[in-house]
Amino acid sequence: MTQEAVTANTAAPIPRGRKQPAKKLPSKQLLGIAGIIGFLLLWELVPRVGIVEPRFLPPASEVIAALITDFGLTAFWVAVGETMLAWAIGLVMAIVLAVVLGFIIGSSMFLRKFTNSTVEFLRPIPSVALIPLAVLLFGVKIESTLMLVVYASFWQVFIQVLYGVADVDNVAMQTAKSYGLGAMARVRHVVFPTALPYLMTGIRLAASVALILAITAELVIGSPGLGREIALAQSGGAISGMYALVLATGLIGVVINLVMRFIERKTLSWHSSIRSEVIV
Amino acid sequence: MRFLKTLGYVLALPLILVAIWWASTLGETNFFVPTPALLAEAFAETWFGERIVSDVLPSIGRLVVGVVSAIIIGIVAGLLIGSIKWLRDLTEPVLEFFRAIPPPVLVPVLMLLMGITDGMKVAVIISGCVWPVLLNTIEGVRAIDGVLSDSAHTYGIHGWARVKYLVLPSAGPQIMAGIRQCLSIGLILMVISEMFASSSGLGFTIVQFQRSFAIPEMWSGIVVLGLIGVALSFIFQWTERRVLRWYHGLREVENAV
Amino acid sequence: SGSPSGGGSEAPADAGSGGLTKISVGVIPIVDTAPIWLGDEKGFFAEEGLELDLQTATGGAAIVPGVVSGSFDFAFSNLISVMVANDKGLDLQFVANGASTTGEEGTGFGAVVVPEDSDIQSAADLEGKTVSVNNLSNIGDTTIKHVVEQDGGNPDNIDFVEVAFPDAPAALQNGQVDAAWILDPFLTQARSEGARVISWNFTEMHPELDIAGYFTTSEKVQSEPELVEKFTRAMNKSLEYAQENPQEVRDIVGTYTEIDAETLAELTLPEYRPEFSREAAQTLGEAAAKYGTLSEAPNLDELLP
Amino acid sequence: MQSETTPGTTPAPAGKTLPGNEAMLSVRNLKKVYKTDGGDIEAVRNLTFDLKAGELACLVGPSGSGKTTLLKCISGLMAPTEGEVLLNGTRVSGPPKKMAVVFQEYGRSLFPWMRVRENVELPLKNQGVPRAERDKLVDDALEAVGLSHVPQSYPWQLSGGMQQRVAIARAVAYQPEVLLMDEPFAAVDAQTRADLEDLIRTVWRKLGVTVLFVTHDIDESVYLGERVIILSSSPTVIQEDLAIDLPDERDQLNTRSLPRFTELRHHVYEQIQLAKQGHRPAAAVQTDSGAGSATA
Amino acid sequence: MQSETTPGTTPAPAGKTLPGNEAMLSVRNLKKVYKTDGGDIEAVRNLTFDLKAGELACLVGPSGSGKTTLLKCISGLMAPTEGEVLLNGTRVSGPPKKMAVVFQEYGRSLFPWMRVRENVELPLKNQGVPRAERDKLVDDALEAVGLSHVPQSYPWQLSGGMQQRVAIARAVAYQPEVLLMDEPFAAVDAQTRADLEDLIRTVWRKLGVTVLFVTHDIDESVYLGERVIILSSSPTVIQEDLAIDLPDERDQLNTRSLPRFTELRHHVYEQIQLAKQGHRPAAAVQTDSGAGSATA
Ligand SMILES: Nc1ncnc2c1ncn2[C@@H]1O[C@H](COP(=O)(O)OP(=O)(O)OP(=O)(O)O)[C@@H](O)[C@H]1O
Ligand SMILES: Nc1ncnc2c1ncn2[C@@H]1O[C@H](COP(=O)(O)OP(=O)(O)OP(=O)(O)O)[C@@H](O)[C@H]1O
Ligand SMILES: [Mg+2]
Ligand SMILES: [Mg+2]
Repeated sequence: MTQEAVTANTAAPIPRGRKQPAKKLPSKQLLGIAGIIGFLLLWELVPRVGIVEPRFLPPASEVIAALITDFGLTAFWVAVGETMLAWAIGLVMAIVLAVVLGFIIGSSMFLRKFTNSTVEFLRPIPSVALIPLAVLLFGVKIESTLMLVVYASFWQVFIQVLYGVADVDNVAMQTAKSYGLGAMARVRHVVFPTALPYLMTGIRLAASVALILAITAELVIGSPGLGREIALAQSGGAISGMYALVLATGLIGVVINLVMRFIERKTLSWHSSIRSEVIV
Repeated sequence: MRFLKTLGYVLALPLILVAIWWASTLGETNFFVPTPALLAEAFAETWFGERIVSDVLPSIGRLVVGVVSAIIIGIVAGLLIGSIKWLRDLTEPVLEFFRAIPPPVLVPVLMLLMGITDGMKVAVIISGCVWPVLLNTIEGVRAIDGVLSDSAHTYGIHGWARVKYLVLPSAGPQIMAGIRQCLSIGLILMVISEMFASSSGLGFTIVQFQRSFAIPEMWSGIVVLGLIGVALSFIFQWTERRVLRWYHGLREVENAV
Repeated sequence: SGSPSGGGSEAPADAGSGGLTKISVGVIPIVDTAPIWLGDEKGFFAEEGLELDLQTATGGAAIVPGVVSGSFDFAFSNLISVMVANDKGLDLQFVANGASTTGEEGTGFGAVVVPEDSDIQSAADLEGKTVSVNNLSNIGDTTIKHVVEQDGGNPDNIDFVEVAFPDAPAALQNGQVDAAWILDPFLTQARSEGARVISWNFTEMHPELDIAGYFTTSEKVQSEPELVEKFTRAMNKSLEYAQENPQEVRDIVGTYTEIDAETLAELTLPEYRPEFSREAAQTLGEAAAKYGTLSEAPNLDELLP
Repeated sequence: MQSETTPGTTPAPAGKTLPGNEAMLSVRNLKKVYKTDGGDIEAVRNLTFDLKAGELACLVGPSGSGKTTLLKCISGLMAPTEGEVLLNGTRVSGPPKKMAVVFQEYGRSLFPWMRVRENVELPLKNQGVPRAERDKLVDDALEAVGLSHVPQSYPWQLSGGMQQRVAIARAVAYQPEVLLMDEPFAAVDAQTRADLEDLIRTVWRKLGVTVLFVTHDIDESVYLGERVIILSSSPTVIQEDLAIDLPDERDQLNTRSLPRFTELRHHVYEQIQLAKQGHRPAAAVQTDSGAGSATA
Repeated sequence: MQSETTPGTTPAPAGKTLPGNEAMLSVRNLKKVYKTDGGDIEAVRNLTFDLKAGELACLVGPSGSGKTTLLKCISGLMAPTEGEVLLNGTRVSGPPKKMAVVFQEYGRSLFPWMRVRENVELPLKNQGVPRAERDKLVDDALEAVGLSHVPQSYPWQLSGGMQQRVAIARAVAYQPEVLLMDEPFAAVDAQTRADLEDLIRTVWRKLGVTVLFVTHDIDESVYLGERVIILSSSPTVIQEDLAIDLPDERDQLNTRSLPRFTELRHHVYEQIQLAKQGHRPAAAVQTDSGAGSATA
C-alpha cells in the first residue's frame, strides 16, 4: 500500500487537502467514465488484435452499434420492462422478508442457533436447481422468475442483516434500554441504524443477484424478458446482438448501483464511511 | 452435555421440517416432490459409491480453489479500492457492470478465452463469489473508526503494518460477513459452471438428473449441495470464532447474562 | 440483424374468438417448431375451435414440468426426452409429429462436423475423441453412438462433452473438442466457415427418423379426447402445409428467432409429416436402452398416437 | 441509622441501610464476577446500602473499583452474580421505568445517526410525551447545559465536552425518578462543571429525584452529595458511607470555603488513599463513627 | 518575550513566540473551519504561539473552544483551513515521527482486537525496537500507570479509567519527542490522577520531551505546566499565555499549598470565567503584563 493509500483514509488527509484548491482532482464521475472507457478499449482490442476471433467475441464498437439499434426498438424496451418488473418485485419481496426475519432471528440468540443449520443448508442451494419446481408451481410466467429471484436475493440480505444486528454497540443499546425504550423502539432507533450499513451492502449485493437471477431464469426457463431475448439471439446465432443485450444487462447493473449509492448517501450520512468523505 | 446441546440446536429444526414434509407427502404422490423415504433411498443409492470420487470430489476441489482465490482477490482488491478514493471512483462503474452480468452468459466468453478446462470453471466460480468479499471489504475499510485510525497514524503505523494491525482486524467482521456469503454463492456457481461445457461433476450430475427426470436423485443431489454448504459453513464459523474472538467477546460479554 | 424481435408468448388472438377453446402450448423457438407458428397464422387451429397460446421455453427443463403441472396443455419435445420421462415413471404421450430427418444422404439439419484439416474421416474415427453435444444422454449422443457402432467403431470410447450449439463452432475451431454435433442454423454457418461433415447422424441412423413431436399427458388423452383430436388434426394440417411451403416456413422462422435472413435462406429444413415412423422410433428406443439412456426400450404403443 | 446484620459469607462493612419501606433503592450483598477466557474477574465482592427517596448520594472509589459495574447492576442492564437490587421493594431485573443513566462512555451512548435534538428527544418521544411539552423539555435541557446553539448538529460534530453535555441534557429532559450518573462531568471545563453541578442540585431539589452520582473529583462529591459512599479497591466492598452535614443551600463560592467542607474533603481524600493502598475496612468498624473520627 | 506582529487579518493577541531557530513547535495564524451540511463552523479563528524544545505547556479553555481541533492540526491529522504548524522549522503535513498523541476519546483509541500489552507494544514493534528493550519499555509503562496486573485483558474488559491509562502507557512507552495529551486524566480517580501527574513530570524531565497538555482541571494545569495557554471560547483566539513561575521541583502536597500556586490558579480561573462569558482579549493587551497584574 502506498503512502497515498494510507492518507486517503483518514478524516482529513493533509496532502489531498492541500492539493485540492490548486489543481482540482478529477471528479468522481470523470474517473468512473475513465474506468469505463479503459474497459471498452480493452474489449475493442482483444478481438481486433486477434486474441479471440471477432466472429465469437465481436469488438466493443460493433456491440455498441448493435445496442444503439436496440435502443430504437420497442420490443427491446418491453423486454427491459419485463425484466425490471421481475427484478423490482422480487427484490422488494426478498428485502422485506429478509429484513423482517433477519431482525427477529438476529435479535435472539436462541433463534439464531436454532435456525443456523437449516439456513446454512438452504442457502447454497442453487436457484437454478429449483427451476423444475418453479415451473411446476407457476409455469413459464413471471411468477417462476420471481420465485427464483426472491430465493436467491433473500439470503444476501438476510445474512447481512444478521451480522448487522450482531454489531450493535453495547453502550448505545444499554442507553436505549435504560431510557425505557421497548423492544420495538430499540429495533427502530438502535438496531436498525446500526444494521443499516450492513443492510445497504446486502441490498446492493441482492440488487445485482436479483438482476442476474431474473435474467438467468428468463434465459433458462424462457419467461419473457431480456434473458429470453439473449437466449433467442444466442440460438439464432446473432452474436453481436447477444453481446449487445449482455451489455445492456451490465448497464442496468451500473444504473442500479448508482441509484443504490444515492440512497446510501442519503440514509447513511452519519456513518463514518460516508462522513470521512464529506468533511474537508 | 455441551456437545448434546449443540447437537440439539443443529438437528432440531431440520428434524421438525422433515417431519412436516413427511406428513404432507403422506397422502398424495407428486412426481416432482418425492417422499422423505424415497429421497433417502435415492440418496444412498446415488451418492455412496464411485460418484464421490468421480463427481463430488473434483467439484469440491474446484469449489475450494475458486472460493479461496475469490477471497484473496476480494480482500486484496477491497483493501486497495477501499482505501484509495480515486481508485474506487475509477473502478466502481466497471465492477458494477461485471457484477450485473449473469454467469450463464459469461461462460461462453470465458470458454473462448480459457477453453473447456477446470480453469474456466474456477473462473466462473470466482467471477460470481468475489463480489460479497470485495464489497464488504471495501465497506469495512471505509468504516474504520476515525479515532482509531488517527491513533495508528500518529504512532507512525503505515503501509503494511497499518493493514495488518488496523485495517484487517477492524474490517474483519464485515469481511467475514462477505466470506460467509461467498461460500454459498461459490457452491451455486459450482453448479452453474458445470451446467455448460461439462461432462462430470456434482453440478453436472444434478442437472443431468433434472433433465432426465430422475427426480428423487435430483433432490438427493440438492441435499448433497446443502450438506456441503452446512459443512463449509460450520468450518467457517469455527474459524470465524477464532479470528474474531475479540469481536464476539466485545459484543457478547454483556449479552451473556 | 442482432436486434431482438418482439416475438412473444402471446399468439395473435383472432378478433371475436368468443367460441374458441384456449390452449397453451409450450414450444422452443427453433426451426423445428415452424409448423405450429405457421398453422396458427393460417388459422388451422381456429378452424378446429382452438385458440393457441404459444409459450416459448428454452429447453426441456421447463417444458416437461410445465405439461405435468398443467401450465401447458401440449408441448414440443424431442423423442428421447419424453422416452426418458416415461422411463422414470411419468406418463406422457405424443399426439402429433413435429420434425423428422430429411432422409436424403448428404444433407440434413444436424450433423457431426470436424475442422477441415482434421484426420477424422468417418464416424468410426470418432473413437477416442472428444465430441460435443448440446445435452448428454439425449438424442445427440444416442444417435452418434449408434452410427459409430454401425461404422465399426467402439461407441464406449467416445468422450462426450456438453457445449451449447451456439458455442460449439468456436469450441471446434479452438481445438477444445475434436468434433461437434450441431444443428442448423449453426451447421450452415460452420460449414460455410470450412467445417467438414463426417456424419449425418439422424439420417444415418434411420432415414425416416422422427426427431421431435408434440406431447401431453396420457391422462389428458383419456379425459379430453376431443380436444386432443382437434389439436392433432390442426397440427397435422400445419405439418403438411409447412412441408409444401418451405418459403413460408423460412419467412415465419424469421419472426420468432434471431436468425438473419441470409442464413435463413440457406439452412436445411427438416421434413414435416404427420405420421410417425414406428420402425425408426423402435431403433432409437432400442439404441437408447442399449447405451444406458433408458433402462428399457420404450413401449411404442403407449408412446406414439 | 446503624447497619443491619449482613447475611453474606464475608462479613463486610455495609453502607447505611434503612427499614424496608423507607428505602427507595436497596443494594443487598451485591457481587459481580466477570467471566472471561483468562479466568474470572471479581469486580465487586459485596455491597450493601440503601438510598432514601429523593436522596443525592455520591459514589467515589479508585479507578477499576467497580463503580460502573455497580451502576449497571442497579439499572438492570447487567445481572449481579449474587445478591440483588431492589427498587421500591421490587427486585430489579431489567431497566426500570423512569430511571435515567448517563454513561461514562458518553461518546458511544449518543446515537450517531441522530442529531443532538433528536438524541435528547428520543426517550420522551418514545414515552409518548405530547409534542408541545416535549419541545419545551428538550429546549430547557439544552439551554441548561449550554447547547441551545447546536440542536441540529450530529454528536460526532461536537467536542468531547459537548457530547457529554448532550447525554446530560437527555437525562435531565427525561425527568426521571432515579438518576444514575457515571462521571458525567469528566470532559467539561471547570466553569461549565460548576454550572452543571448547580444544575444537578437544582433539578434534584425541584423534581425530588433520587440521584446516585459517580465522580472522581473529591470536591465535587462533597459539594454535591448529601452522602458520599467510598468504595475500596477491587475486589470491592464499601470502605465508608459518609454523611455530608453541609447546609442544604450550597453555592460554589461560600460552600467550598466552609471549614467543614475542607474537613470533609480531606477525610474523603484520606479514605481513597487508604483504599488505593489496599487497606480494607475491618468488619466491625461502623461507618458513622469513621466519619465522626475525621471530624473530631 | 514579546509577541511579534501578527500578519493575520484579525489582529488577535498571540501567544508567546520565539525566534525561528529556538522554537520546536510553532503554530502560526492557525484557523480551522469545519464544513458541514448545516453551514460552516469556525472552530478556531486565529492561534499563534511557539513551544521551546523540552517545554511543558498546558492548554485550558472552555468546552468546545477548539483544543482538540488544535491538537489534531498540530499532530498533522487535519489540515488547517489557514495558517500553518511548523515542527523544527518544517511544515507539518502528516503525523510527524516521534510524536505521540493521547486522544480524548480514549475508549475508541485502543485496538479492541489487541490485548492491553499488545496495544502498548504495537507502536514500538512497528518501529522495530528490539524485543528485550520493547519488553522493558512496555513493562515499565504499564507498571507506571498501575496496570501491570492486566496485560492480558482486552481493552473492553477494563474500566474507563483503566482504558485511559492504557492509552497513556502506550504514549509513554513510545518515548516520543513531542507528546500531545487531550484530557488524559479525565476518567481516573483523584489519587491515580496525582500519581499520573507526577509520572508525566518525571517522564518530561527524564526524556526532555516537549509536552502540550490539554486539561480542564485548573489546579492540574498550574501544577503541571511551566506555562498555561488559555483559549477564549469559540471562535477561538488565545485569551492569555501565562508563565507559571513555580519552582521546578514540584510535589503534590507542598507545591499545591504555596501561596503563589493559589494566586495562579485563581488567575486562570478568572480568565476562563471571562472566556466563558464571551469576553475577548483586546488586541493590544500583552500577555505577560496580564499575568503580572494577577500576581501583583
Ligand atoms: N466486560 C468486562 N469483562 C471483564 N472484566 C471487566 C469488564 N468490565 C469491567 N471489568 C473489570 O471489572 C472491574 C471494575 O470495572 P468498572 O468499570 O466497574 O470500574 P469503575 O469503578 O467504573 O472504574 P473507572 O473509575 O475507571 O471507570 C475492573 O477491574 C475491570 O477490569
Ligand atoms: N467533525 C466536526 N464537524 C463539525 N464541527 C466540529 C467537528 N469537530 C469539532 N467541531 C466543532 O468545533 C468546535 C471545537 O471542537 P473541539 O473538539 O476542538 O473542542 P474542545 O476544545 O476539544 O472541547 P472539549 O473540551 O469539550 O473537548 C466545536 O464547536 C465543535 O462543535
Ligand atoms: Mg467506570
Ligand atoms: Mg476536546
